Amino acid sequence: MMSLASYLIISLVLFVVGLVVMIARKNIVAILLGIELILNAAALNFVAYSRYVTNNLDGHIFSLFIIVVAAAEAAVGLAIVIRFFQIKETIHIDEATQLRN
Amino acid sequence: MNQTVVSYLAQYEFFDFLVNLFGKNQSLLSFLIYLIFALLIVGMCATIGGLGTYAERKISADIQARIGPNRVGPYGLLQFLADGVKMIVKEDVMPFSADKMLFYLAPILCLVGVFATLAVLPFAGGFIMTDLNVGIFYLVAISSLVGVGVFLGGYASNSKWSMLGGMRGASQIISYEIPVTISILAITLLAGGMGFGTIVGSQGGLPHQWFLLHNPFAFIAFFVYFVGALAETNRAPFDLPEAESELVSGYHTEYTGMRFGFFALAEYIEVFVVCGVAAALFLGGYNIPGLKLDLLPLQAVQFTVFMTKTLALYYVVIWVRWTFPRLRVDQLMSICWKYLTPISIFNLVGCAIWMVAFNGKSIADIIFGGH
Amino acid sequence: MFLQFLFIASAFLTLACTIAVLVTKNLMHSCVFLLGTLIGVAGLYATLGADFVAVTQIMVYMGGVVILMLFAVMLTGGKDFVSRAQTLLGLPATMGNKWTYGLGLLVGVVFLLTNVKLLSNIITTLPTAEINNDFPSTVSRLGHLLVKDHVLAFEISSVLLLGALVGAAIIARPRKHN
Amino acid sequence: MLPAQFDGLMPVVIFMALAILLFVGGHFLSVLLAPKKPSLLKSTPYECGEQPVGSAWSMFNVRFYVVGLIFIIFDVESVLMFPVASIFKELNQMGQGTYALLIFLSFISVLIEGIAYCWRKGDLDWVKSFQASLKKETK
Repeated sequence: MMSLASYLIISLVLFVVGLVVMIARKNIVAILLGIELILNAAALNFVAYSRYVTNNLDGHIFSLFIIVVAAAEAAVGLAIVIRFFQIKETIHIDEATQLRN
Repeated sequence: MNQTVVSYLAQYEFFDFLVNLFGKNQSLLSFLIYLIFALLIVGMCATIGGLGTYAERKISADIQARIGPNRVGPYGLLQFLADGVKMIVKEDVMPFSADKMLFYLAPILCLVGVFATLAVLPFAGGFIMTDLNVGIFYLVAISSLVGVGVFLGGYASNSKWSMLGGMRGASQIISYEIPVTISILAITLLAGGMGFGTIVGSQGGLPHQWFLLHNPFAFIAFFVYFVGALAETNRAPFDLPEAESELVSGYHTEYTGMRFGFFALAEYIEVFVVCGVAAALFLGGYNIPGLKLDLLPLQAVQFTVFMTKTLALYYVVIWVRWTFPRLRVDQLMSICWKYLTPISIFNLVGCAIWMVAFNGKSIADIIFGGH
Repeated sequence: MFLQFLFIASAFLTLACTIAVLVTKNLMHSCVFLLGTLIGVAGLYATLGADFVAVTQIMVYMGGVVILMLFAVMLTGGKDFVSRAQTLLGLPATMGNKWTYGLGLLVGVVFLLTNVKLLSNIITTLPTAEINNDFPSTVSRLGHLLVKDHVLAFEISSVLLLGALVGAAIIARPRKHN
Repeated sequence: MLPAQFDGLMPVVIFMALAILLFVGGHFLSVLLAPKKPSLLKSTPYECGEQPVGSAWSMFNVRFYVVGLIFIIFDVESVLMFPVASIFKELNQMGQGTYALLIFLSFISVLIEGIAYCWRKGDLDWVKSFQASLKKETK
């Protein structure tokens, strides 16, 4: 039961749900939430492959940096969301139509 | 991968007898041993948490020249049991506008975050539940669940006081995590590992072998850690999230009965854990002066040594609470970001340079020519 | 034995919370379910023997990203726009009705089966490593990799974080109302 | 005769389960023993005896977010420093201490730059940053 395939299936579910959340939700915070799910799916894949296929730690390093980049991305993305809310008083994604006010 | 209670007991002959008793089913046996020890530790910590409330009231009474609780049991010792019974038989009230799911979830998150840290606390050489090789890092990471619990507790009540307390609590807990983590990083640097076994094992029983007196930077790091840990557990003088003079009771304003009790229990156990970590990281942990053996009869002595250090720090925490006035929010944030964080980074750099310059020797080694 | 239990529990937590993230309408609840998903993924890392990555996941995501997201939901009012018009699974009505979803599901299943049929040969003949369950410590090996092989990534990541800090602080800084 | 090595993670799970069980048990006891007489007045959010005005889920201040932002960056940096710190002693004994120190210091110096920037721009001030920026603009 614990094999590469089961990890890949879990990762697939994470990825698909993340994608659907990104497409279906109109709230920018929810879209960032979907991005986090997708990044987790990728990191899980890296670690699973590094255990079952390559048997070295490069996959671990890669998922470590994925987590780092995800944190930086969340920080900047949520800062943009908050600034957007201060200007537009909403965080509906369809309201974001202008590059500058 | 790591030493545990089970692998420690497995050195001795009676373990084979137990294994035979369970028909070679080692998984079940180790599960049972872990469960027994976990229940033991939880019971002990709950008692310490309960006695902590009693000690808090007695010591505060002493400081303020009062008598304190003295009705229930001899010297009021059973006061905490009476309080517990009272908590259970109180009516649970939930605000009608509360977020019900999160209202239930918040105390659970606090409890889980605190209890999970108990798994790596080194009570004695063999009596550490599991000596994970990421021990101290795991402890710091899992205790950040408490911050989420505090925030959700404040949010879910849908009361203004709770919301303000929860926001303040979460931002305070996460802010003070930085100086604490960086101080711990300095100790990791000195010990050459993150497991509690490694960290405690590279110290000795006598004060000059502790990391506290290893070098001047580690000495400062202890105080940075202790102040940061006080703030992380929301203790006075950093108890702004539950400041009764401005926020009624902070994030647990709307919590009554047993759910409030769990918040309080989590807080008191967290203070104990924080003191235990300080004792293990800086004060030599369970090491007995002059002895480096790890025998079964010595475990009780080691346990006593560890608990003495921890409870002494616990006393200091209570003493600090009733001595200093509460800070303002802006003072709180400037202490964290303008004093503790730069000092802790300075300590880290200092420790790294010390390691290279003196080849990892402590002050005592340099003066008395050890190693 | 315990490994399998941990795997099943983590996988169940991950999948259940992921689905909950998708179907919950309340954004605050979505964030809390995301927390559950992340804890589950940390458990999966632990079953893969990646102890340091698991704890990093807990530390950065649980202590950092989720709290930041909860703050952001608070700061922006926590409204979710899904509830306006929606069909099954909480998806917006503009995405289609149940026939579209049914057709999509059918296509997906056929596609999946075809792929499994095609790829099963490749997966089963993948060069698999020796699997043993003794899980040596990864911390010191990771440290050596970070200091030697991946030292450039290590240093550049600090510059990335500095850039993120400066940029986000400029964007989010409270300023005078115009 | 050692048990399987992986069981080292078992106590963590046991403690988490115990925490949840304790909550459920305590709650069950409380349901069993505590009185249950709900009334509208009791379940009103406490606002010093006044009628609560509006929902509490609307108050916010961007500074909380800025603090969280600085926190997460520092958190990630300290996470990356942990594996390097834990092999620092080993490298030092292997005679590569200077190299390790160089890498460590160049990593930390970027961290110091970050905190210096935030300090200079007033992001670390809780109250004064808005007033300071106002003062700057009036000058």
